[in-house]
Amino acid sequence: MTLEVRAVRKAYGSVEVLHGVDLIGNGGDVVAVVGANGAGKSTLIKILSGAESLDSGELWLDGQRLALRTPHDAQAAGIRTVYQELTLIPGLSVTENLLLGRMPRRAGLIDWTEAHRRARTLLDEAGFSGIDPATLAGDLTVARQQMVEIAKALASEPRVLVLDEPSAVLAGRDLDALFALIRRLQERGVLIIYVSHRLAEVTELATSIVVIRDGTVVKTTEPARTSENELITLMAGRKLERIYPDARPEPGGELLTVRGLSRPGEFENVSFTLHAGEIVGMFGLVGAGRSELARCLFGDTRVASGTVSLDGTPVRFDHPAAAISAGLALVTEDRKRTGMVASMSVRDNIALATLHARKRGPLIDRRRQKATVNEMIAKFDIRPDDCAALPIATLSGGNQQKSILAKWLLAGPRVLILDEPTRGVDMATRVDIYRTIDALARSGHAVLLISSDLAEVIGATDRVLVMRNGQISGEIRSDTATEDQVLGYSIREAA
Amino acid sequence: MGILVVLLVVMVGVMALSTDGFLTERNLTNLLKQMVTTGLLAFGMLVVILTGGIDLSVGSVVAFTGIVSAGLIADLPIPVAMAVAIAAGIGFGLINGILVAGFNLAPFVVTLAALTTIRGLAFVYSEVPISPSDPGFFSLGTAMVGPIPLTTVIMFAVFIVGGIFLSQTPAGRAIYAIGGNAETVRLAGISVRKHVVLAYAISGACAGLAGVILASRVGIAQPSVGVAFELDAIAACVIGGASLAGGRGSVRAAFGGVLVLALINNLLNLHGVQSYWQQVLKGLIIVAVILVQRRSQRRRT
Amino acid sequence: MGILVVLLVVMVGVMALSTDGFLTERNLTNLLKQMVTTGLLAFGMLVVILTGGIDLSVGSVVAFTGIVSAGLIADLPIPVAMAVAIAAGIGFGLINGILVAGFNLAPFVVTLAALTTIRGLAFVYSEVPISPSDPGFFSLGTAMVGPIPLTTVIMFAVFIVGGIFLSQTPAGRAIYAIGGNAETVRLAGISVRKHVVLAYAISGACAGLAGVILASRVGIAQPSVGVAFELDAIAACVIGGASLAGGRGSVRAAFGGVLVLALINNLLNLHGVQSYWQQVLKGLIIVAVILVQRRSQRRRT
Amino acid sequence: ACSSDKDGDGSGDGKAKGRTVGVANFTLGGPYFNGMDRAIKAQAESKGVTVISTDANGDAAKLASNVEDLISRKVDAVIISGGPLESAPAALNSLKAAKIPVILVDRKFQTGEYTSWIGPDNQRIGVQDGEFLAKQLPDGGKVAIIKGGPADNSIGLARTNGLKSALGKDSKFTLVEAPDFGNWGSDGGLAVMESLLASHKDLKAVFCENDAMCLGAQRAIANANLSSQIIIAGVDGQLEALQEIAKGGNYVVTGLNSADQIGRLGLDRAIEVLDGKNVEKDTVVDSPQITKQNAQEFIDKSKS
Ligand SMILES: Nc1ncnc2c1ncn2[C@@H]1O[C@H](COP(=O)(O)OP(=O)(O)OP(=O)(O)O)[C@@H](O)[C@H]1O
Ligand SMILES: Nc1ncnc2c1ncn2[C@@H]1O[C@H](COP(=O)(O)OP(=O)(O)OP(=O)(O)O)[C@@H](O)[C@H]1O
Ligand SMILES: [Mg+2]
Ligand SMILES: [Mg+2]
Repeated sequence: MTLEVRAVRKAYGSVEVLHGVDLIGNGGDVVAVVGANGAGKSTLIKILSGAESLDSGELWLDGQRLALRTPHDAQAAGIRTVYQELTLIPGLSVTENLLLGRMPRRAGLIDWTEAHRRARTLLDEAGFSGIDPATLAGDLTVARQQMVEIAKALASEPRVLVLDEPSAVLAGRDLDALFALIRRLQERGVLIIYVSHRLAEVTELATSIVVIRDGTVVKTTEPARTSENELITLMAGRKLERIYPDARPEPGGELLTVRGLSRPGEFENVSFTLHAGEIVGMFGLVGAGRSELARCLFGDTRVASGTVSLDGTPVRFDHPAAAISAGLALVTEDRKRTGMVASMSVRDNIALATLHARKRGPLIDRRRQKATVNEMIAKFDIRPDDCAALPIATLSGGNQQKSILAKWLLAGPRVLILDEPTRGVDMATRVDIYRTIDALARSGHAVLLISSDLAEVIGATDRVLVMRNGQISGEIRSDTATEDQVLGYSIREAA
Repeated sequence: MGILVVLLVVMVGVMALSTDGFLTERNLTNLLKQMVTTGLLAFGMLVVILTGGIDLSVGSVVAFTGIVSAGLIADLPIPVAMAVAIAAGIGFGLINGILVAGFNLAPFVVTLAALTTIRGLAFVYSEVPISPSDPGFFSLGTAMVGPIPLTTVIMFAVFIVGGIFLSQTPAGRAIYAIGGNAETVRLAGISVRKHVVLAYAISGACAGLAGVILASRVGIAQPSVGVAFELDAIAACVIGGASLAGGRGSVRAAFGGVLVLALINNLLNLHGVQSYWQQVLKGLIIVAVILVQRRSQRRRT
Repeated sequence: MGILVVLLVVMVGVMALSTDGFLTERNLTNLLKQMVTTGLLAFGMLVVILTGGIDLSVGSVVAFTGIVSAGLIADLPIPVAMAVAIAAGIGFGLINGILVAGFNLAPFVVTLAALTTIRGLAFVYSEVPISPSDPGFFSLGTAMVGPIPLTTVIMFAVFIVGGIFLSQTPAGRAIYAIGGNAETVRLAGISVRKHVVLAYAISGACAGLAGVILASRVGIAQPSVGVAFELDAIAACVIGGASLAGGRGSVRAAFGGVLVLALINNLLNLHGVQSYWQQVLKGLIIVAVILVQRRSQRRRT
Repeated sequence: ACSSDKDGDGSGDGKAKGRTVGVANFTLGGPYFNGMDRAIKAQAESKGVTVISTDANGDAAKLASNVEDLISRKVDAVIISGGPLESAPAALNSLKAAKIPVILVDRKFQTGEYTSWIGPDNQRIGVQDGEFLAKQLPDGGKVAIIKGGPADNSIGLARTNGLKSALGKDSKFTLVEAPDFGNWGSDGGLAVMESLLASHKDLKAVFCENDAMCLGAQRAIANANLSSQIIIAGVDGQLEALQEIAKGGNYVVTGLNSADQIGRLGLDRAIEVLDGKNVEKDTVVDSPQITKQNAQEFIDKSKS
């Protein structure tokens, strides 16, 4: 079985985002598609899945020309897609989500027993046995929702499985389960098209790698014949000298001190300190309680017990506004739900946390606001560079993330909490983000970098805290830490 | 759902204790009769609300189908006349649905326009009330099945069949799913358009049935009937916990909402509360009901 | 927005050519006067819709504030009586807002309950219409500023100040953002609750002002006035492209919507279309307008 | 569009032709007001007068603006069918400023200047009904009242007050006012009657502020098998009510408030005014009592 993409072009309005893309893959292959944010990966995938039409070019599957007008056509041809954005229906059970449109019937009515049994089988086959098919999809964690998405795609026994950044919300054992699944599918002769920003897993999984830059394939290669560095250079179109910044000078005094902080059911007895000029990483498996801790520090949830002090003075934030005015900022992990206002422009989003900062009388000084925002757009290299007036929803994921970061930097925080800030962000942009927080740290800010990316949580920080089951299970200096050590703290059984 | 049952029990208790009229057979029969229109409209409304839409036109459809059914029996056998009228209701629903789903227009405005247009059409059909002389026309509205009015039996049947439809058939589940995430449903190869149109057609059918029943019950069909009926229907759904954003709501709870509204009216009437104070209290009680409900929901999560 | 201007120009063209009455000074003055109530309500409604809410109570607030202002001038100086009435409108808005934002209740049901309660209160205040004897009460509604009615000037002022508020002040931007994604706004340190309450208060204020102006213009205050006014206000916003999901809509376009509705009425009246046919046509024209608008939107994206 | 060149049936006055009369209806959402509008049009057609009719949908402000639209269209006279409106100062003021004569039909405004009024005496109809009920029920008993609403509807108030003045002084009678309104429609009358019967099983009679509500109430009574116990009195002379009365059942009386008659007289009055004739300012139209004895006569009349 062979899938061929030939010279595919696609434009949104007057802007062409794919300029003739070619791709080829056979059954049992894992074709990795890599590229910077906005390169056109998701667009290509939407064309393969029939969700978007192509402007010109051809798709061939097994010597047959495909005309995909609807997702249904693609599915009929055996192509299934797991999208970057979660698409489950929160109010329906996992079973219904898995079997949507194909629920078993008896006498016209749905046969629930059979349906749950089929769902169970699907989940088991996919290696996600931990999920109860009767729960509502909306009650699952994001990671588990992602697993359901994958199991759902498998339900129709596809010949081609397209995965758009499936690992972005997975970590640890869940990630292992995904890789094992991909290998099994490979053995069954399924062609897998795999989009990811995590180059380590790309080189581990892929049989071939397609690098896209600005809507054009710049190279098709194999893991054995390339290196992460070469891929990064190809994607960025320039050589990235170093990914992580140089070591920073010794940090200054205590800025944020957390002592014995608890919220029952979320985290327990958490103590740590952030110093001025320091970047502290925080690693943990999904569900370890890092995000909950971050929200609590930010005043979004109440402290049950324990203390937080800023500059040695105890503080208690009842709502985010209090935390912000004390100099905290929080970049949340869920961009879509808590990071941006999709209906508004990039400019409005960037200015959102500082609406009162630039005023003339009671009115916003729009000229100054515009100038400030444009400065941030330039500083963060948010693309397209004239995006200020565009709805933020039309930007690629990475550029959205940069806009959110820009929003918080405008607020001038002293303590910056970043929850998975590089999820779905390409390497060049990551480097920008690392540089930015490095510069902040050097000017006396403290940064808490929550991440599930082992390399980054060690490489970009001074110290790493590890959380497991709601508790701090270890702390290591970054310059001596190894990935195994950090991972070890995160999964080791409690002593 | 649980709290709604508690609320209903409390209300019934209060009423039984505070008035002697409540537990009489006649009053209970009235209660059963009077909730039929709101009940039928509420079921249709629920289906539309589940898709994330709204149907403001139901009151006008009630008027139109009522007067048409009464008018047509001059020329057609009664069941045929009634069927034609209900078919007209379905037709209006189809048009609403096609405008909403096929042309991607906002349901609020489409059905608001339909409210205006269909009301006008009811008057165009007949400016004056029509009072059929054939007493057969009234039997639908007045027949009893044992101690229970036939119309109430019909309403229960609609709720039961409708409940099964929504919870146990592929189309019903699709309607729920569309309100949750229409895009996903489309990607699953299910036609969103078809199901949204179906939802509005069901609402139109319910409104048509309600219109025919009302005309038959009252014995005279008026083109001016049914103003603001949509508000009670929507209120019943929301009191029953349906979300106007779509995807959430249950038939049983919507029926609970219908009961709550009927009980409020009955309570105020039996206590002889003056009409405008009834309005004041009705609004306050509705707020109290949804407050209690919200509290209990929050405690659960 | 662009297409709305085109539509308006076409409508005006059609009217100017098809009737001789349209371009007379009297008719244009009428048009200016007639859109004041819908205009004021539509602005307040827009603010609420932007937050993702809806305010069904405006018609009842119009009735309440109108009758209270007419009643109070027996004891208070006219401007004070009017100010008290408008303050009552703001008060109702505050209560709506607190129930919606503070207690997290569905705006549709809260304001539906308010619609009922406030209507009742208007009748409690006075069962019968109040016709103030002091002619000073009428001056607000009848005064002219050059060729333009004072009430129209007030409406324009509300739109201009309101437009600046929404687009140029932190609170206005926050209201837009809340409709887009309230969670993000909250995490940006902005009080969602405060701004939602503010939005309903603004709607209450606009409805209060509209009620006082209407009583003064008609010369008599009735507790039964204003039924279904909310529908026209909402229709104007949606015709102007506002999304009932919140976050999208503009003051200028909402004003365009008000104009479209006023022109439709004027057109049908000047052509002497029969009342019921007016309703039929009004609904059809509204659908046509939003269809044209939707088409042009789709072409743009 | 209804004026034509051919001579009318002889009643057409030469000068009336080419004239335009505007009709400002407060509402057309009820058979009575509807009938009024149709009567005016029918009469106008026979007189060769053009009519422009508007409907304010029950909104006083819309009535004012409709009147303004009529003035824009240069009508010669305006007939206002004000429904339950107490007054319409704005509309009357604009008409006065435009020097256009105003004929009020059915509803007499409390304030403001009008040229002429033609309408019924609503209080009187209530009294008539009350007196008839008193005769039918020599032993007295419980009499229910179903009001149309809302509370500021003074037409209904006048009718109910008339009934109360006839029955209230007699201690044999107990009056029960239904707590909620029937909204002037048969469906409302039915629901209100059902509620009434739940708490008052011993009613002897029911009075409704109009016939439409009585028709609904009659059905509720029939459903409760109380037709032999409760008699019904209405107002208006709606055709369906007349037919019921003629049948000799429990619908015993109504007072004619003929929209047809008043509407036709209203148009005639407008023509007289335009012809410069001296007209009576206020004309009360008789409201004959309609019972089983004379119902057929009125049915025939309304069908002709
Ligand atoms: N619906 C749309 N309308 C307009 N432009 C769009 C639309 N969808 C995507 N784009 C643009 O097309 C380009 C490619 O986007 P795409 O989502 O394919 O990038 P990507 O490679 O998947 O990026 P990421 O790694 O951030 O997910 C971007 O510039 C994006 O802004
Ligand atoms: N029951 C739930 N309902 C809705 N959202 C949930 C639920 N559980 C988790 N989430 C959300 O899913 C996301 C990921 O879940 P979770 O908190 O378990 O993992 P995580 O945040 O990656 O782990 P950590 O707590 O270590 O940061 C978070 O945004 C969380 O708020
Ligand atoms: Mg992408
Ligand atoms: Mg997390």
